[in-house]
Amino acid sequence: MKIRVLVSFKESVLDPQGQTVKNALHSLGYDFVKDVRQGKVFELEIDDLPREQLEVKIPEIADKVLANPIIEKFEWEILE
Amino acid sequence: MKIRVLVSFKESVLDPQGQTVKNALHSLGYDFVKDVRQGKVFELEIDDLPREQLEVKIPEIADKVLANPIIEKFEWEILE
Amino acid sequence: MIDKKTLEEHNLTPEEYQRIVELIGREPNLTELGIFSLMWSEHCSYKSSKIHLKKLPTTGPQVIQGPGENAGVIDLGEDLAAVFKIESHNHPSFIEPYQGAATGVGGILRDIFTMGARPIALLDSLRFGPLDQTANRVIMEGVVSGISGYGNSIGVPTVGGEVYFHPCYSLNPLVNVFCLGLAPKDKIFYARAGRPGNPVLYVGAKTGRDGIHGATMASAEFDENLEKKRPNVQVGDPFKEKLLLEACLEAMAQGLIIGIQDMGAAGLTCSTTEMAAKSGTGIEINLDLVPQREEGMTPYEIMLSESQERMLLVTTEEKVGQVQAIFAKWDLDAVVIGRVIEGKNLKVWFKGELVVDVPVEAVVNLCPVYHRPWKEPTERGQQILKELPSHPSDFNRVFRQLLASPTIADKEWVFRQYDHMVQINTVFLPGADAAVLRIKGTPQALAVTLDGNSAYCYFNPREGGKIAVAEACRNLACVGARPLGVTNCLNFGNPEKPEIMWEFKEVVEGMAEACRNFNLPITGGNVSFYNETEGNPIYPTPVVGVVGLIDDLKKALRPGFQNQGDLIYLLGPWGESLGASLYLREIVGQEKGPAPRVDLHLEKKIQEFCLEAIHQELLHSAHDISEGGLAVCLAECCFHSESFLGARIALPPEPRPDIALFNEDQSRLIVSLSPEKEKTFLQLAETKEIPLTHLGEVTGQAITITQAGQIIIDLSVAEAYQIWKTSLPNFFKIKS
Amino acid sequence: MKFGVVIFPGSNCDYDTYWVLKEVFHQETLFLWHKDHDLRGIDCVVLPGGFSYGDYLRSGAIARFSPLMQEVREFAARGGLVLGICNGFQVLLELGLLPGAMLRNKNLKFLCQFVHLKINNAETPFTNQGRPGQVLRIPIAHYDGNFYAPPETMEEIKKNNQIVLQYSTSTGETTEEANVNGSLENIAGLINQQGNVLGMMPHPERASEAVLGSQDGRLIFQSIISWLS
Ligand SMILES: Nc1ncnc2c1ncn2[C@@H]1O[C@H](COP(=O)(O)OP(=O)(O)O)[C@@H](O)[C@H]1O
Ligand SMILES: [Mg+2]
Repeated sequence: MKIRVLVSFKESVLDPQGQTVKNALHSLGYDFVKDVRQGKVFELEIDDLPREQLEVKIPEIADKVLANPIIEKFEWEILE
Repeated sequence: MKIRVLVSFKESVLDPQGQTVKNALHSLGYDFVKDVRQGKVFELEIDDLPREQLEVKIPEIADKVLANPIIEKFEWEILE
Repeated sequence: MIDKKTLEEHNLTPEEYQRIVELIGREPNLTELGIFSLMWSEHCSYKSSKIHLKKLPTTGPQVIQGPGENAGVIDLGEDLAAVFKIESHNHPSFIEPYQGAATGVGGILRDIFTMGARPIALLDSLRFGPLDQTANRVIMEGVVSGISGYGNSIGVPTVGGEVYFHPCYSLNPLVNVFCLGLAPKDKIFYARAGRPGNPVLYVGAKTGRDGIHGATMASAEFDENLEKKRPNVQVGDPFKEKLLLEACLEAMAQGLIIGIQDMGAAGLTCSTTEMAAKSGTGIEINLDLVPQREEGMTPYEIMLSESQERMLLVTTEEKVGQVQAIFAKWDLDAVVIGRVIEGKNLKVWFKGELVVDVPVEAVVNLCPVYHRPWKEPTERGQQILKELPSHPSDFNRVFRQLLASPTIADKEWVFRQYDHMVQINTVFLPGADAAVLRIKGTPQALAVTLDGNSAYCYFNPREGGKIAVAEACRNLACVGARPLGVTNCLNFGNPEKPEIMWEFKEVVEGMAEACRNFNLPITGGNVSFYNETEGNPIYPTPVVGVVGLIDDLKKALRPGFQNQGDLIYLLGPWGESLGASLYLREIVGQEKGPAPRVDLHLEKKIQEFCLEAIHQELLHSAHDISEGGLAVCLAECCFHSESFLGARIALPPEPRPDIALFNEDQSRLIVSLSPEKEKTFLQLAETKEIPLTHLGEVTGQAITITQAGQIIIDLSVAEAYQIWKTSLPNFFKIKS
Repeated sequence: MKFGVVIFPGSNCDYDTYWVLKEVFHQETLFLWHKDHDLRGIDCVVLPGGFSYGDYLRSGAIARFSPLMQEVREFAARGGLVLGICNGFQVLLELGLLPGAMLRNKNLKFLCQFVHLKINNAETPFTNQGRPGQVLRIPIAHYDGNFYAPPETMEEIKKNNQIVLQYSTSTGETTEEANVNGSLENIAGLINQQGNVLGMMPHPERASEAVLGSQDGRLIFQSIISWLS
């Protein structure tokens, strides 16, 4: 099965990359974009696991490896 | 409104980052993870636009700024 | 089965196809055709350049390995050897600037450590179109971060290089990367297969469908079909390459390797056939054993893949286990995929079937060699400055403009992104005439530089070729280094056009003449043809890399002035023509010749004099006069001083001040020395018959230039510095 | 006294650090392999600069899982001296031996250049040969050196005098302009509460020999040596 984990900066942390993208969009005239936050996405191809196990394992690896909890938060979903 | 754009390497393109994360997960014993692809996610806060306009504008900025169409592909969705 | 269309797709002519059929005695299958098309591409076979490259001198007592291997090798005395080479990655960098430049770095690094050397320095020669166009800025940002991304990560310092801007590079950026390595003299490794029975190992990254046809692409022009030709772009993995580097050097140090060849352009095809051809053996591999990243790859795809960070190596049966253990330590697979065999064929197995069976000799060495017609273009004769441009009314303004010209302006914006200090050998940071690297544990140092001026080559390719060599050597002389060996990257348009072929031939002959004059061998290089988009070729652009030795690092000299009151001298003539100068092109707005000429005899005398004066510790600084002429050179001497020392100099009544200040005639340097040394300095100059002029002295905090008592230029060093320093970053400011 | 320099896959200042300890300071120095489980009796561990695991996930993020890091954690808990330079600093942050995290440099570019550093705390095992307010000139070379910690953590850091080195002008002012990478409080070097683990982004090993243009980095190594002896 396929899992998607999204990792992004916490609201309180400045995101210079997102700001730069926003500026680039504005300089091209895309003024309808008000703000940009940039993060990472991980698509994991995994062995089929029951929901309860996923609920434990995925947050575990997200917390331990994929995100740095001091500056980042994550969310995840089952893709298929 | 809020839009999410996901950018990742095309299937055939090498993804060294994803590979490295996969190896790290394996060495920590998370063997149920078979493969990892790493990409970027952009969350855009934008002025409200009708669906037809989004269908034009979002792919346009994704193609031009957010993704590098030579090696990357993207998908997008409306969050709220 | 092989039709006309297939041949065209493979960039092979019907005659070449005929020859393949004769050589193998039958029609090739598609995989075999792919193999020939790769190895017979311009990029791999040098079929258009070969007859001219033969004119280059390649021998000398210091040469351990000349052209023909992955890199040249020069004896440094004691037990060390310098291993170096330059390569282009122009086409890939145009398609995808970041990855193109990054994999260019990866490729040249492999060329160096394949030979058994630890890479100790990278230099990059970059050419872009004008920065006021967004597209050029995007390419430049991508290229610079690609080089930085790969080189920094793998831990090889990028210590120097050059960046030029000219409209001819707008759709044809050039990315040439040079690498220097150090190896123990008795432990150099070559692409050899050794004896039949030896196992062949595949190490490094898995094979994917990357860059299939990359080499054939580098052998064709870009046109509106660019989109279609876009191959699968290779993504560099510097981390993997770092592991590969350490593992290979470790296996080599333990004497476990017989032969080794990197898989860059032309991948498995090139490495298998070249190793076998050089040992006069055959080679057999089984594609089912090749580690693959993608499903369902065909033999064609596996053989032609240009996936990066891979190596092929040959060892003996007994040592396979030890080799594998070392690679495993570095988390890398080392898989036996075949063997060296009797006979002289490449045999490739796939799912139990023999899918390729061709003589390696035919693939590697029997590509037709072309004597392509050449013809001198007529129009350039008319592009000659017939009348002097009107005299500028405000020299201060002109001077400011020149200092802000991106080609002249400070390049810190670029090299600040490169780790130029890792390995703690870099004594002269980027910005000096040459990069200087200490050799740990000895009083010696290596000096390296890259040079080439395509405007000179456009107006006079022969003189331009000579000047590229002369100027690179002059850069070394300025820091106090004796040149030992040369590598070169020849970037040109389409060689099937007689005018381009003429440029090529002239440049090569000019370079050959200059090298003979300096008694310098060329130990390798690279040719990049087809640098054209929509029929517009780049200017002929040879880039010359020279490696030299400084015997006593303590005596090495920097370009910056040292002390108030020091005397400033011009070594060499005043020069007389503004032809092909940056001033004429960018300030006056006339792109006209003639190119400067170089008197090789005088050039050599001046360089030897400079080296002798440095050896006798007569000088406080030396700096070569190049783009922007004497005025810009003088300013740079002030900028490189520690505390913005100024200079006051007087021009002679002749030539006209614009000519005196901005001409780019050759064989000239600005040196400074303390007044106590003047007498000895002048005596030495006299015995060596060196033309020189006392210009003035290091004084104050301004650059002041007079003629016949009149002030022509008067600018504070701090202001001039500010202009020079901020020009490039201003183009890249993030607007918010 | 014995130093150990850890080699992770992707370390690239390991030899430089080794060279300086061994050839410049003539100390007994060993390489320690990340897969090992033994610190081999050393008195000070150095985590060198580089790009461990390519820094592909986050700088230092994967190296922290190396078997040897468990030993380093225990060694630090027992009061052993640990110095993390550049990537080594990033590993220490990921390990949780130091508080905070690194963000990308504020200009979003890799930065390689000499910087000035003010010694803010001269009473550590790593800076005891200096004076408070003394300015050092040492190079940096990094992409992710923009130090960040949440406000509560910053409070703690300041309260405990954990800021050891700050980006400054040549005269020791910690201005915005001198803060090349955008770090909170101009932080260039940070120590743990117990005072035995230091992380610093600048490379002292690149400024320990006259020929390389500065010897100010010697102060760090000299301090360790005098602390240990
Ligand atoms: N401009 C040149 N001057 C001298 N030698 C050259 C030049 N271009 C290529 N060579 C040499 O020709 C040999 C064949 O090159 P090749 O095997 O294609 O090398 P590469 O692995 O760089 O593609 C190399 O040894 C190279 O150094
Ligand atoms: Mg090669």
